[in-house]
Amino acid sequence: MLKNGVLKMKNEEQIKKDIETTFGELVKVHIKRRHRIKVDAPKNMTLPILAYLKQRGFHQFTLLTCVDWIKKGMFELVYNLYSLDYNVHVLVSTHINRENESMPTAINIYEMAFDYEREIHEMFGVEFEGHPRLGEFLLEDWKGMPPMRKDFDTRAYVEEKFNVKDLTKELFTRKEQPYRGPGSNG
Amino acid sequence: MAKIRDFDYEYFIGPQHPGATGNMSYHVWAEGDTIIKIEPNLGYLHRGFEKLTELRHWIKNFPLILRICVPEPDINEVLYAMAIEELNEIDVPERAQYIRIIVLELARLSAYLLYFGGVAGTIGLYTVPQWTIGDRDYILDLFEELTGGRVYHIYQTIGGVRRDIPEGFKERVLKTVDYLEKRLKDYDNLFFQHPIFEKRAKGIGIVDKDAALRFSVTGPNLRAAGVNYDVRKKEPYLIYDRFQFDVPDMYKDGDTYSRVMQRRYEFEESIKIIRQAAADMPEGPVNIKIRNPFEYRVKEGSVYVKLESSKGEYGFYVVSDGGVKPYRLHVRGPSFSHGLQLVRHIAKGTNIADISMILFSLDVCPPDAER
Amino acid sequence: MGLNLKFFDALKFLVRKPHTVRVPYEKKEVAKRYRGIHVNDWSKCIGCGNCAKICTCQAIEMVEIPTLEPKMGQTNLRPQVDYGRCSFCGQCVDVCPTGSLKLSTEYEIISSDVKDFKFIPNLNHDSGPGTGWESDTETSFLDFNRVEMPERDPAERKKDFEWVLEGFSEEEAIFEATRCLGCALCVQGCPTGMYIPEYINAIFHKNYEKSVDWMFVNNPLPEICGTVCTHRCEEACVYHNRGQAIQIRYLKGFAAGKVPDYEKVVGISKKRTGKKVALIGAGPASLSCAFYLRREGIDAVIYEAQEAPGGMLKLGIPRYRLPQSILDKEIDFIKKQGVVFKFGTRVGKDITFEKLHEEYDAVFIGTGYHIGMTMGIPGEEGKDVFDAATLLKDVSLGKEVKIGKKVLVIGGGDVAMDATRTALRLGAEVVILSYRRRYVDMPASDEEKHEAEAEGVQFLTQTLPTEIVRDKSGNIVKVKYVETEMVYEEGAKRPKPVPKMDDVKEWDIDTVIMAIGQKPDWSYLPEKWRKMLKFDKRMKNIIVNDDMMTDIEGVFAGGDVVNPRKDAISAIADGRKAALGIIKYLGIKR
Amino acid sequence: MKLFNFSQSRSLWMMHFCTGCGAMEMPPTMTSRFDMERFGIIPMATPRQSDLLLITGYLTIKTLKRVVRAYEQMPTPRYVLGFGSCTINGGMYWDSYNVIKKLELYIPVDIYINGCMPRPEAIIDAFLKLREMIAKGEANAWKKYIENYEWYKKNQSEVFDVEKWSIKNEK
Repeated sequence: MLKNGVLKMKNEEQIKKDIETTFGELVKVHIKRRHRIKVDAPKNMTLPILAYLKQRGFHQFTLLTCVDWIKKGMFELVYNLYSLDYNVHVLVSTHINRENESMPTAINIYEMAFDYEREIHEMFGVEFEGHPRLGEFLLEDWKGMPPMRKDFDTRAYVEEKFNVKDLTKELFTRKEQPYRGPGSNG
Repeated sequence: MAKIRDFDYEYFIGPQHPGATGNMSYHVWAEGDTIIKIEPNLGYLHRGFEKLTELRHWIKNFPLILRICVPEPDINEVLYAMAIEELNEIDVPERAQYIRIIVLELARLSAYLLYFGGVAGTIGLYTVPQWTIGDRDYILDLFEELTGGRVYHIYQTIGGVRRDIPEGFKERVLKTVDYLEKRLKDYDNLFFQHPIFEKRAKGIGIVDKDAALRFSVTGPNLRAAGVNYDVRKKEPYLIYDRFQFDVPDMYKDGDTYSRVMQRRYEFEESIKIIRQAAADMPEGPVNIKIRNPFEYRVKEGSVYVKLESSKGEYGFYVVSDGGVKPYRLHVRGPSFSHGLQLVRHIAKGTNIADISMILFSLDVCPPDAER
Repeated sequence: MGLNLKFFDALKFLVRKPHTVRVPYEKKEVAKRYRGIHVNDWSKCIGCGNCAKICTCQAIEMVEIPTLEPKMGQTNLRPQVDYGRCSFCGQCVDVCPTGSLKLSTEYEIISSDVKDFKFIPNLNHDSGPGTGWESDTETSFLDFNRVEMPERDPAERKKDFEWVLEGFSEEEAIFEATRCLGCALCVQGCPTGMYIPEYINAIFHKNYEKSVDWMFVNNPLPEICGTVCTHRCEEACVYHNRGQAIQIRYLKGFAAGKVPDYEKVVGISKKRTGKKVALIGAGPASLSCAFYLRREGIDAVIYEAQEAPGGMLKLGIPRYRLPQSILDKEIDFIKKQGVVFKFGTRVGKDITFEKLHEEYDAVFIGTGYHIGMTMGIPGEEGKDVFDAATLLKDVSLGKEVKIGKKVLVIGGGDVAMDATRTALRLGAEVVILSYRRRYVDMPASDEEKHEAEAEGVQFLTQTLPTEIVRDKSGNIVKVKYVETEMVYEEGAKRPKPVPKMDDVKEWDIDTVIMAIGQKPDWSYLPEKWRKMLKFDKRMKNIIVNDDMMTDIEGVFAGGDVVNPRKDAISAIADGRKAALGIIKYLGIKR
Repeated sequence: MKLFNFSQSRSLWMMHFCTGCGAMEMPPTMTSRFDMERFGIIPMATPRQSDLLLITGYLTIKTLKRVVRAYEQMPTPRYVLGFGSCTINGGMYWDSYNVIKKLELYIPVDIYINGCMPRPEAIIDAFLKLREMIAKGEANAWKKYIENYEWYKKNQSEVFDVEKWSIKNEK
C-alpha cells in the first residue's frame, strides 16, 4: 500500500487539475494515495461535481455513506465514484447540518443512489429532496431515533426492548476509587 | 397468499432463500407467468453491524465483522485488517501476506462450489449440490486445520494472521486443490456441459455491458458481461501483483450461462494462485505484536479499501478519530448493486420459473447488502 | 457420442467408496487447533479479568470463588462463560497473560435447558496438551518483553559516582506504558497501594502532570521510588507469570522526572490546625508522614541526628543509584510544604524523648535500622574492617574513606551489592563477594546482582570467612574461609548452609566490608519508655495497631522499626498510614 | 402411544427456514459428506407438512414475525431446535437493536446446540438426541405453547405489533 505512493499518479493528478479548474477554489481536492481522490465540496456544489464526474466516465456509484460528526453537529455524506478508465475512486464529501437540513437526491444522476439514499435516510434520518420513496428499507415498524446516529444508545435500547439486564454494565472493571487529591484519600 | 386481480398475480418469493444465500424476499407482480415488476424486500438479516463496530475496540471487531458475509467470511476480516494497516501504515510480514492469499483463494473456491451447487439446485439438478458441497467440505477441513474454525475463521489480526500454518499444511492444500481440479472434469460432465443447464441458462437473465455498468455491477457478473475488471489486477491489494493468473474473458453475453461459466474458469485461476502462493511462501514471522489490545489506537483519518470477493468488489469505508474504537465503518457489499437495483431492471419480462436461477446466478448475498 | 462417453465416465462412481462420514457411528477427527469449549487451568489462572475485558460478546463474567484465597498477584475471581453468548473466537485465549485459558477440541453442549450453557470452566473438558486453541508468548497479543532500561557502560560507570542508568526516552516510556492492561493486580503488590494503572495510563497519554497527581495520592517521593524502589508491584504484574513485568518503577521515575515542579500539580497546603507533631529521624517514613500531616494542616518537626535529610535514602543508598538531584528535588518539595527539619539534633542527647512527648501532640518514631552488624570472627577488631552501613554513610556524607586494593565483601543482600560497587568506585581493584548460600538464594535483587557482576565483582558463593589474618603492624593480609554445602532438612523451607570446617582456604585480602545486616538503635529511648513499648519476639520490631500507634498513647512508629520488609516503599506506606492515624487520633476532620 | 412416538421420531421432516449464519452448516449436513437423510430427516419447504423447525441462528424482529407465523402453521406435535449461541442468549448480537436475544421467550424450544455455528456432527447429534426425546415422549415444548399461549403472545407483542400482524390463533 505504501509502495503505491511513490509511483507516478498521472490519472489522479489529471482529475485533480480538472476538478479544480472546473469548480474553482471552493472545492478542495486531495490525492490521498494512488487510486484515491478525496473531494471536499460544499453542499450546493456536490451534485454538479457528481454530474461532471459521471460525464467524465465515472460510471460506478460504489457507495454513498454518512458519518455522524456529532460534536460538530454535522453529517458528512460521502459519495464514492469509480472510473474503470482512470482506475480511480473519487470520494466526494460534503457536510450538512445534523438537524433540519436536507440534501438533494442524486438519483437523477446515478440511479444506483436510490437504495443507498433510502438506507441513509433510515439509518441517519437524512432527508433527500426529490427522492420518490424514502420509506422503510431494512427496519420494519421502527419507531424512534434512527439507529446509526451517534446519540442512539443501542445497549440501553436493547435493555428496554428485549427486557435484558446489565448490558450497559461492564462485566469486569476495577473498583475505581474516587480521586480526592493527594493525602486526602484513605 | 396470492391475490388474484384479473390476470395479475402479486406475491412474495422468499423470505425463505429466494435463490440467494440468505433470507430476503422479492415482491413480485406477474402477468400469467411473466414477471412485470419485482421489488426487493430486505431487512430479514439486518443486525446493525455498523453500529456494533462503533461500540467495540478495534481488535474486538474481528470476531464480529466477518459474520457479515456467511458464505465467504474471510474477505471481511482481511479487508478490516487492511483498512487498519493502511491507516496505521503497518507493513505486514511477507509470510502473512502469502497465508492471506491462500486463505482468500480457498475461500473463493469454497464460495464458488457453493454457488455451483446452488445454481444447479434451482433448475432441479440435485446431484450437483451433493457433489460440490460435499467437496467444499474438504476446503472447510483445511480451514479448520489452519484457523481452528470451519466457517468462521477469525484468523486475521492487525498486521498479519493469528497463527502460523501447521506442519504439512501446504502439502494438504496442494493435494486438495489437485483433487478439486480433477473433480472439475466431473462437474463438466455433470453440470457445465449438461444439455438441460445449457438450454435453461443460455439467453436467460441477460445483464449486458451497458446495464452492468449502469448499475455498478462488479465482479464475475461484470466480467461475464464482457468488461474485464478485476480488483486483483486493477488495484492489486496484498501481493496479488506477484502472481501469474488470467482473468477469463471468453464469455461476453452476460446471460446466466456466461455468469456460471465465468466462475467455472475463474475457479481454475484461483487454483493457480494457490499453487504459486504455496510454492513461493517465505519463512518468517506471521504477525506483529499489537502489545495492548485495549489501548490499540488507529490514526485519525478515513480510508476506502476494496478487494475482489467471489461476488464482486467488496469495500470498507473506515473512519477513525484516533480513538480505541472505529468511528464509522461502512460496508460496501457487492450485492447492494446486483441484488437490488439490477434485479428490478432485469427481472422484468422473465419467466417465474427462471427467476430463482437468475437470482442465484447473480450470486446475491443479502447479508452483505443488509449488514 | 459425447453422451455415451459420459455414461462410461459415470460408471467409475459405482466402485468408488462414498466419502460420507457416518456420524455418529464413525468419528471425524477434529483439527488440532479447533476452537471449542473453554478450559481453564485454575492453578495458573490469576483472575485478572482480561478475558472478560476482551470478550466482544460479554460472554465472560468474573465470578468470585469463595473457596479461593486472594494472594499477591492473584484474585479469587474466575471466568464464567455463557455459551449463549460465546462466539468461539479465541481472543480470550490470546490475551490471557498466564496461558491458563484455552479452547479445547470438545465442542458439543446439547441440552434443553438454557442453564446448562453457563458454567465456570476448569479442566473438565480438556482435550490434552497440544490440542485445541492454545496461546504461547509468541502467538499472544501481548508482548512479554519489556523495554530494558538503558544503562551506562559498566567499564565507564564504575569509575565515578554518577547515576548508572540513562533513563527512558519519551518514546521508550510510552512504548512500555502501552503494555499496561489496567488489571490492577500490581496494586496488591505495592505496600502503599499506589494507583499504578492510572498513572501508567496517564503516561501513555503523555499527561505527566496527571500521572504525578495520581502518584502523590499515596507516595510523596515518587521519583525516588521510581529509581530505587524494590518494585514488588512488578512481581505482582500479570506479565511476570510468563515474561517480563512492566517497568512500573522506571515509568514512575520517568513521569516524575518529566514534571520539574510538583507545586504546580500538587500545590501547597494552606490549611492550619495548630496541632504539632514531632518526628524522629528524617528517613522515608518520617518524610512521608510529615508530608501528609502538613497536607492536613498539622505542623511537623523532624529531628535528625545527621546533617542531611533522607535517612537511608541518603546514607544507605549510594549516589550512583540515586542521584543527589532527585533527592533534593523531592525533599525540597516536602520542605516547601512547611515541614521543619532540625538537623544535628540527636534525640536522647540533644533533646530528650520525654520533652518531645510533652511538647508535641504526637510523636512519630521513624528511626530505622542504621547500625551495621559484624560477624564476630577472630581478627575483625582493628582497622580496615568496615561494616557496610558505616562505610556507605561516610561515603554519602562525603567523608574521606580509605580502602585497599583487594576488598572482600561479606553478605548477599542489597547492601552488600552497594558495598561492592562502592568499593569499586573508591578505587578497589579486586572485589570479592562472599556469600554462604547459593547464588539463587541471595536476597539482593537480580538486577543489582547483574549490575555488580557487569562491573567486575567476583561472586564466591557458598563460602564462609572464618578468620581475618593480620600481620604484625595490624594490616590485613589474608582471610581464611571454608566452603559450605547446602543441606536440605526435613520441613525446612530452604536448604541450610553447613560449613565444611576441615578444609580451610585463604584469600589475599586487605580490606573487609561486612554487610550481613543492620539493627535498630534504641539508646535514645529511656528504659521506662522502652518497657512501655511492645516488641516482637526477637526484640527488633515495635508492634503497632492498625493506625500505626504503639502501646504508648500518642506515640506512633513506622518504617524499618515496624515492618519486616525493610524497604523504602514500605516505610513510605507506614509513614502515610501513621499520618492518617495521627490525623484520626488528633480528631481532625478531613 | 409409544409406537406413535417411535414412528414420529424416525421420520422428522424439517421445515427448512434457515434464518441466520447457522444455515451455512446445513448444506454440508444435508449433502453427501454428512448426509442426514440417513436418519430420515429431510428438508421440507412448507410448514404445514413439517415436524421440525430449525432456528439456525439469530432472528431479527422482522424474521421473527415470519417464524412465529410459520410455527403456528405447523401441525402438532412440532419441535423446535435452537442452533448456536444466538438462540440461547443473544450470542454475538447481544447488543444489536434488531436481533432478539432469547428465543424461548417467543416460541418454545425443545433442544439447543451451542456453537457459533455448530458443526455438522453436533447438528446430527442434536437430531439424534431429539429423536430419543421424542421416542420417550419428552419433547413436549409444543404443549407449552398452547398452555401458555397468552404469555408467548405478550412477549411477542413486546417486540412487535401483533395487532398489525394479525397472527391467528390456531389452537
